[in-house]
Amino acid sequence: MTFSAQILRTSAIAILAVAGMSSAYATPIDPAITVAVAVEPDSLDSCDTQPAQNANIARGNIYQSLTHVKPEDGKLEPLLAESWSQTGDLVWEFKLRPNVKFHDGSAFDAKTAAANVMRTQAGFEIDGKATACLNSGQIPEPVQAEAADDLTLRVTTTHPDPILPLRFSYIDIGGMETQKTAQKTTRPVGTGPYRFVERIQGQHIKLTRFDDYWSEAPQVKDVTYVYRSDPAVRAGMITAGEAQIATAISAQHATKDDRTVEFKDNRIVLYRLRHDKEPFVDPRVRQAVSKAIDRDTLVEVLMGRTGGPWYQMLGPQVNGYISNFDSSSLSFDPDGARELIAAAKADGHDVETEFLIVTKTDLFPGSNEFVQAIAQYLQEVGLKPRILSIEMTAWRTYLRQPFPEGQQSNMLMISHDNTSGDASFSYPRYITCKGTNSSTCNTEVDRLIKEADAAQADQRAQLYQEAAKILHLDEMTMEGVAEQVQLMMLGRGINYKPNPLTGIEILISDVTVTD
Amino acid sequence: MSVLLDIRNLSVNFDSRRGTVSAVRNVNFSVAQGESVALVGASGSGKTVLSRAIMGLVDEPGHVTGSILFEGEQIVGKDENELRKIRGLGVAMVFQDALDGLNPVFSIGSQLKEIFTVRMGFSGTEAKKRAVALMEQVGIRNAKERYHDYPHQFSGGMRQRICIALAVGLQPKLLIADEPTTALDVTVQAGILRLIKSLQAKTGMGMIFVTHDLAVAHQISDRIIVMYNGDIVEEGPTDTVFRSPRHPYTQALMAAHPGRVRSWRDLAPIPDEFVTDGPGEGVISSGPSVAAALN
Amino acid sequence: MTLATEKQTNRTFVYSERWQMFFASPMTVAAATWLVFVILVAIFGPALVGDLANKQALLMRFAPPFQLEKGFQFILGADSLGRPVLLQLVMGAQTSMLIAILSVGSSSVIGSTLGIISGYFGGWVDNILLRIADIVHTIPSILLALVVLFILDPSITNLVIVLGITRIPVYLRTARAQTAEVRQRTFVEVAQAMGASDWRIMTKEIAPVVIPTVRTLAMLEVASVILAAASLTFLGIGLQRPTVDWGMLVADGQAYLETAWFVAVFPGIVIVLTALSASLISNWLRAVEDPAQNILFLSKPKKKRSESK
Amino acid sequence: MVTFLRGRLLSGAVTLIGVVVMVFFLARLTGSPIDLFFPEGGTEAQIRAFEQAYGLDQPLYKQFLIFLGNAAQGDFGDSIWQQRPAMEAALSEMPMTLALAGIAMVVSVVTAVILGSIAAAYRFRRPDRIITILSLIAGSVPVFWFAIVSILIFAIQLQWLPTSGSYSWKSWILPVATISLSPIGVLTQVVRGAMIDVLTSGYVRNARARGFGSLRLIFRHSLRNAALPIIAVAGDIAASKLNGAVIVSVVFAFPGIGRLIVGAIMARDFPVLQASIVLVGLAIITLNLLIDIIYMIVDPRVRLS
Repeated sequence: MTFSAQILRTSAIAILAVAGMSSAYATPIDPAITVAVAVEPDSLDSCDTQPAQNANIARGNIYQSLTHVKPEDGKLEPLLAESWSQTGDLVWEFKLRPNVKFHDGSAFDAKTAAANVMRTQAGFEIDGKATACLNSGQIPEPVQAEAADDLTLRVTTTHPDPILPLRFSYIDIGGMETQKTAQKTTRPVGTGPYRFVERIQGQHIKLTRFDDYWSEAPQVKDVTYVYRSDPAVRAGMITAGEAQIATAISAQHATKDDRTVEFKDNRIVLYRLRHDKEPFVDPRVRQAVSKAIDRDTLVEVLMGRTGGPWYQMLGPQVNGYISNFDSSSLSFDPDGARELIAAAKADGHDVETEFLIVTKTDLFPGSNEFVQAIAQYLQEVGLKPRILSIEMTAWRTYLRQPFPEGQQSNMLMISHDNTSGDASFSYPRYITCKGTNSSTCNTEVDRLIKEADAAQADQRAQLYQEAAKILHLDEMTMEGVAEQVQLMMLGRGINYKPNPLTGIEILISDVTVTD
Repeated sequence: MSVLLDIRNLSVNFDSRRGTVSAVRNVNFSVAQGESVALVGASGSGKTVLSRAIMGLVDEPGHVTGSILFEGEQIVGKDENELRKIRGLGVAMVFQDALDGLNPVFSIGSQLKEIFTVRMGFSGTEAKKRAVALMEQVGIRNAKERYHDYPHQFSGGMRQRICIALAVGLQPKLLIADEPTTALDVTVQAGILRLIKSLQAKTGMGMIFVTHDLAVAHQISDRIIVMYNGDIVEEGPTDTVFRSPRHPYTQALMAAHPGRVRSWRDLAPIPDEFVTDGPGEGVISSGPSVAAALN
Repeated sequence: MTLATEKQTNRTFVYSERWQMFFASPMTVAAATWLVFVILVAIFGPALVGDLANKQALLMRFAPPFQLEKGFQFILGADSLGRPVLLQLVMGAQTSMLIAILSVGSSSVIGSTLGIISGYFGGWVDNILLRIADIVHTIPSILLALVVLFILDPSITNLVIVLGITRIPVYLRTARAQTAEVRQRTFVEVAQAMGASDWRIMTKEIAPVVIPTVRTLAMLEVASVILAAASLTFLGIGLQRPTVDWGMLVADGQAYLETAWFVAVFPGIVIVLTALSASLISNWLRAVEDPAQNILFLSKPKKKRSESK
Repeated sequence: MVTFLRGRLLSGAVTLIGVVVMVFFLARLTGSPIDLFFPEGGTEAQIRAFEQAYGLDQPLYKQFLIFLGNAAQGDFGDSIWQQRPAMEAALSEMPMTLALAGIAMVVSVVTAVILGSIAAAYRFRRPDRIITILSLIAGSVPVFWFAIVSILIFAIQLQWLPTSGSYSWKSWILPVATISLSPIGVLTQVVRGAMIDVLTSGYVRNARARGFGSLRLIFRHSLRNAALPIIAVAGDIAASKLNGAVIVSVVFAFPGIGRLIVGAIMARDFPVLQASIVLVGLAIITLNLLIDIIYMIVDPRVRLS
């Protein structure tokens, strides 16, 4: 009796113990994860976080910026700056968060912040050496930053710039030591929840949790980033359990279960027409181009869950997006397109000139097929396209003004994202007469954008939208084809909700692990 | 004199997809110990195939039927392992392509030494001593210095001497010399013949000397066997055959031979029916590729 | 009279011998048939197929192979844009054959000519040619490809130039090594002693020995050139649609291996078959020209021969 | 021997300089890193600062002279993208490249010698036909296709091997197999051809007539002679593996100088490209020297001429 009772008791304890263990297992302490990304970062310096491959590792994990765009609604929220205000037409003051420590133990203060703003702007010289920072493009007009006191940063701009705080969400703050030299750092020091452990170029980057982080400590302790250029391999690493997060997954490798998650980052597939060259000189031909493309079929078949048909240049969360846009004049109508072309031809336009559809191989997964399909649509209405798929540098020679003398007439494929929510990061460069990436020149558009750049909030949005209407209804040189949806894969037990900013920052502090 | 080699009903055929080609047909002859037999015939007459058959060197797709008794031991049908024991020590062969006969990447000495170490089990130093002696025996001057030289540093005649040395070094009971002088200069030929003759006299080995040159045959042999088109057409003591050739082919050969006449005006052309186009063509029975393959 | 007839027979014999050897090997026959077929398709196919090959039908995307109801052109399935794989293969045949033949042809001729010259003359000629070969060999072909395709255009001609130049050193070194070896053989020495000119010795004595080796190499190179072109496409600097070559079909299709295997597998099979055939023909030619080999080539499969034992 | 080495070193130096000159100018024909560096268009001042930082504002010939001068002192400049000296970047990739190429070559040569010798011994019979067909197929399979398929099968389906990376001995298997595949195909054919030539030669027949066994015939009297063409072709393949193997690097994310070079070309990182090419050039020159020495050991005719 006693004996069997003892057995019962022992087994009960055993069961409890097992249960206890498994519950401890359910939220593992200090888990380590591996993240498979497509491209190795070029630089881990705080002033180089602009391209996605650099940002995805460094932003929000190692480095933080003064301000931050809230992914949910696109509103600006405080980060290393607790508040900010405009104290004059050209002067801004940022009140900085106290008691923030860098990974090297030094304190975050206004001096450090000012040094970062100055170093980020290319051309600033340290010891006679110039830096060339990738983030410099975020501050198109030079600004002067200085420490008003320990925790107050004063910034003076050359022109009125109502979105300076937004721009500062792209200026990542590195430790003072790294700011004293023109050299890019290889041992990044920031204020973020993760500190840099090691980098073996070509192989991996390792981060670990920062114990003196000023805010709540994240669950994941160690992170290893590896680079796998083939999407099949990235997806396979999740399946094989070699990685817990894999980015940039192609539709055909995506699983149907909840291991594959989607997010939109306001990334639009665009085409841009050279309106100064035949066959695109006549706006009717440009309209015909849009009408020739069956976006619905094209996007559904070739992009599947990774895209939706689109008719504008910007995504829905950007203030330049026209919410009630009537796209009927741009939507699929091959007969209409043929009529427009015939009319242009009748007026003496050489609509049969051969033109290039210029694309690059890594525009987005499967983009080559996408472009081939567009070429066929254009052929069917009587245009003469020829595809030119080239690598980045060659592609850039088509993107950038001034265009080389004698460059063939072309339709350039662009994949453009705007994570800031403000059209000033897109329109001035892409659709103004002087824009470096622009083939459009419409004085009305230029005027509206110039006004918008200096305007605030609703008025700013409205002016941008008016410019957009002219672009899409009169100019028709820069049209959207598809809104892109990004896919990523998560390993078993990994919880992560992607957001519109996931494309440029995967915050490991947002990742939780259960099992 | 006891019989060293006895060949009965020997045929060598080559199977190919275009039919069977017979290179040697129902041949019978024998060689006594110490005897020297000349095997005479035009190119492609089957003499080379025949000599290779004796060595057991007829490979696929050729096949040998009949009987070859060497010292009473049947060679036909023996497998490679058993044949290996007879080759070199029992029957040795000197081939006509002297220039391709030595391995270009090993020194002369090491190739000579090898036969003594591998085939006779001598130690390295003993084998080397023998190799040098052998080189001297075949008339290489400064044998010791030249021991370390490579084949390409030797002239054609010297290379053939080494080949002969390699064949006779193991003191075989029967030496088959397959046109050993054809590839060489006329001036060198005589020396090589003299060497073979003297070596044979010294060792008392039997010899089959394959040649198309009647003068050579006359000089070196006790007995002559004439082959034509895979058959033996005439056989007899050398002097007899020379004095009174019976077969028309032999007569034609004789008549065409410059050594037999005093002036070029006496030269008679070989009648058309015996004319062959030289190696590789003409005699369908043995086939051009067969001859080439086996040379 | 006898002589005349016999000579007659001899000549026909030599010709028919090659044919006999050809038909004696079913693999050779199959290889030659395939190559002839591919070349015919390359010449006439594109004209016959016309626009149908590049006609996209998005709704036919990844139509499965071996189903006739959609039309015979879809027997090998449809690719990601609904183009029939079969007809894409036909179009690709022309490009791939052009690239393979032109670049292998030019690089083998130039390379082995230079190699023979280099090996024959030796000395400073040899030195300079080898240095150039070393330089070309050391420069990554992808850099060359990028330069040519960046400055010029990604066209077939330019691809042939890139692939041709980068493969020259291989032939040069091979031909040179063999020439240096052959040079020391007696027949060359004899020819030299007889006062034959360098040109004559190189073309009449050395070339015949070098050519079979070069040809064996060249036939193997057919495969690697098709594959090299494919690799450039894979790395994003190859030909441009609508021009297609087989390598591009494989490269494009490999992204869908898990969902639509046939898009990459059929072009892969065609590449392998063609390369295989080229090499088999090369083996046959080698055997025909080498008497030591042709008897064996012709030999019947081995059987136990009890009668000879 | 001393004259030989001196000659070799001299010609190696000539080759290296030739390669560097070619690469320097070829690379600059492909455009400027500025086009890549500023993602969304930079201002004039920014571009000028960048040009200054990397000496791109000088005329081309001056850039070249500066480069030569610095390179002579061992300074190959700093990488434009990686925050370290260009030579350091190149050197860090070299050991893996050498190891991978070395292992792949050993695997291919050993496999090819075994298969090719069997094929030659059984020439035109069944084992030969099977080996020939298989080796030809091996030489005809697209490398990237094989790489992806082998990952799908062995890493994702069966999960026997890791998909990618270079962390354990297991992650070497697929890259080595992928790199060796085509050399095995080509080399097997070369070995077969060379062995047939040798086995049908007079000296091997003579050796056979001397009563030597088949093992001795193959290993002493044939292999060394057949080795000459094999070494030549294997040497060329090995050289191409030193700057090649790009696809394997890319697909398996396996480190290697090939990938670094392609990355540097694509990113117009000229200093890294130049430094890598110098290293690869040195490796290839050393390899060729080794091959020449092997040649001399194997073939007395080369040695004495």
